[in-house]
Amino acid sequence: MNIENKMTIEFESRSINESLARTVVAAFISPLDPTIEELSDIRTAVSEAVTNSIIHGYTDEIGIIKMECFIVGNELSVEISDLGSGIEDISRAMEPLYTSRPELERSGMGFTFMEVFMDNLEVVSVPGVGTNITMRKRVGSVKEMQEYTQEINHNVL
Amino acid sequence: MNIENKMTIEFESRSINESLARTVVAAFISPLDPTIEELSDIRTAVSEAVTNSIIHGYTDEIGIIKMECFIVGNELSVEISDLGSGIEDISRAMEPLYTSRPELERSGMGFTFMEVFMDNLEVVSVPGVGTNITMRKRVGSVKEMQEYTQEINHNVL
Amino acid sequence: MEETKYEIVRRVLIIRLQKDLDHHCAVNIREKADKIIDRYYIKHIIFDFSKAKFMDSAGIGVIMGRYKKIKYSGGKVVVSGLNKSIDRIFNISGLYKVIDKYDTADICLQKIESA
Amino acid sequence: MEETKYEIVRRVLIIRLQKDLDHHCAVNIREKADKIIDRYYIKHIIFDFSKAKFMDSAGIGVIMGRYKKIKYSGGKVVVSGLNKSIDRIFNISGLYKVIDKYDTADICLQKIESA
Ligand SMILES: Nc1ncnc2c1ncn2[C@@H]1O[C@H](COP(=O)(O)OP(=O)(O)O)[C@@H](O)[C@H]1O
Ligand SMILES: Nc1ncnc2c1ncn2[C@@H]1O[C@H](COP(=O)(O)OP(=O)(O)O)[C@@H](O)[C@H]1O
Repeated sequence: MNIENKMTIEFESRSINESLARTVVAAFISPLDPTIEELSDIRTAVSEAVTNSIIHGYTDEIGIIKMECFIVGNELSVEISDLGSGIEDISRAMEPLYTSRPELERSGMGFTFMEVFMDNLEVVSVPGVGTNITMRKRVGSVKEMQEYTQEINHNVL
Repeated sequence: MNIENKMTIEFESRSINESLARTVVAAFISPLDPTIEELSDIRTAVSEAVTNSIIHGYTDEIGIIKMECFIVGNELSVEISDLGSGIEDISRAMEPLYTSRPELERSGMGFTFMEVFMDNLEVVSVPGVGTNITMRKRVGSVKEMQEYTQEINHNVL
Repeated sequence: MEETKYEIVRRVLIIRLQKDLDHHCAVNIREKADKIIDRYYIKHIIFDFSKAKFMDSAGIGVIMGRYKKIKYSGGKVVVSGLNKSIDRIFNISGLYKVIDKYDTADICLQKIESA
Repeated sequence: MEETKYEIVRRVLIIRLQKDLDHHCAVNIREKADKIIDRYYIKHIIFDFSKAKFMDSAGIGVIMGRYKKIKYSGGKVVVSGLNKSIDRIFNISGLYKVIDKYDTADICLQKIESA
């Protein structure tokens, strides 16, 4: 597989755009022929990052959220950024179950899901400036692995 | 209905991104609850404009196509632009069946479809600089009309 | 767009989720559900996911929030119809420690009422 | 992603379109179809849209292109299974002036072979 593609979308920090972001990333990776599980992993991780920009980054104001997607070979990389409040203490923010907004029934599982569902997660944030989340995931890798395993089995038998 | 929203997407002029653009605009207008026909009209018009930027605007090179979408009330406006070759003679280009690339089996119906399927079409193009297509369409208007007609009927009876 | 459906059977509230349970929908569901819970003296809640395709961590908040609201009066939250992805979210987040899952909303109702 | 399917019945080529017939797919279909037409002495072509959801003006090009290719040898292009949107594209573009439409690919085949 030798696909290359890139796109950038900017949208307002309205909760209605959470599903827009998921749909866009799903459409963007469809040439990679992802499994249902990979699609769901990526949609969830993107949903978490975008929701965070809306709730935590911009709180009550409408700001612009930017999502940049790249495909190189069979790897997707997604960068989601806001020019919102930023994060004071990134390592505390990334702890499972930590949330600064329990009154909104946030579960504190957003970063955990991004980590679990993607191969790689990087968080850059400056208080008062904004937050930038970069996530990477190889897509279609499960299928490749299966083919590889089948090959090995074949070789052994 | 009092919805407001906006987004901008930029993507490479690869034919695989024609379906991406259609999916994005469809997802963006879903809060307006469009009819199947309205959805199909808008998807077609967007597909024509994006394909034109790929084939005619950038020909053999990879350039960036920008699509900006706005919802104000129940009106969608979409702006699709490229920094490609531009159009020498816009009125000739907009004639039904005119195409500069018959060798690619282009039918010359792109602009006709944009005009027929949208309420409003504006073309701005400068040779050597690029092309900007703005299309507008009221979404959900058919339903409103039906309700309105029903009301009238009701009043008459 | 399909709206979440609310059904009351005796003192059980069945919430039938449609399509996506994300932060956008969570805000509405939370408000609507809490009104119904207070008004109709709801004891137990069933979240039926058979028409739902997607849930993220906002869904955990909605479910845990309702769980906390009714557990003091001995109520239960049970769920049904989860697809693979949503089931995985439940597993990872540990929701199954306090919430039981059955195949259908009907079975949930039976289990609750026979308990 | 589903690929377009090509089936040859006697000297009729049935092209079963999947999902979208846009410029992206048109390029592949044109190439593949023309190879098959030349190689298997295809006389007639059926475009079956029963699995297709979308077509834009690039589809007109593909269909007219194949029509021009086979009409000199007395061949016909017929289509089946169009949804409302695609039917509208056919109407507006005037394709029905030279192309007949039937409900299914099977009926197309009967009509062609009994003509
Ligand atoms: N884009 C952001 N801008 C500002 N703060 C953020 C952002 N994303 C995350 N945070 C902070 O990190 C915390 C943990 O995030 P997360 O794990 O997603 O849990 P939750 O969203 O449920 O609170 C949030 O409660 C918030 O304080
Ligand atoms: N984005 C663009 N950049 C340059 N030329 C364009 C662009 N869009 C349209 N054109 C010109 O206008 C003509 C008519 O366009 P259209 O009606 O869509 O028909 P077709 O795409 O089938 O040629 C094209 O053949 C091309 O010469």
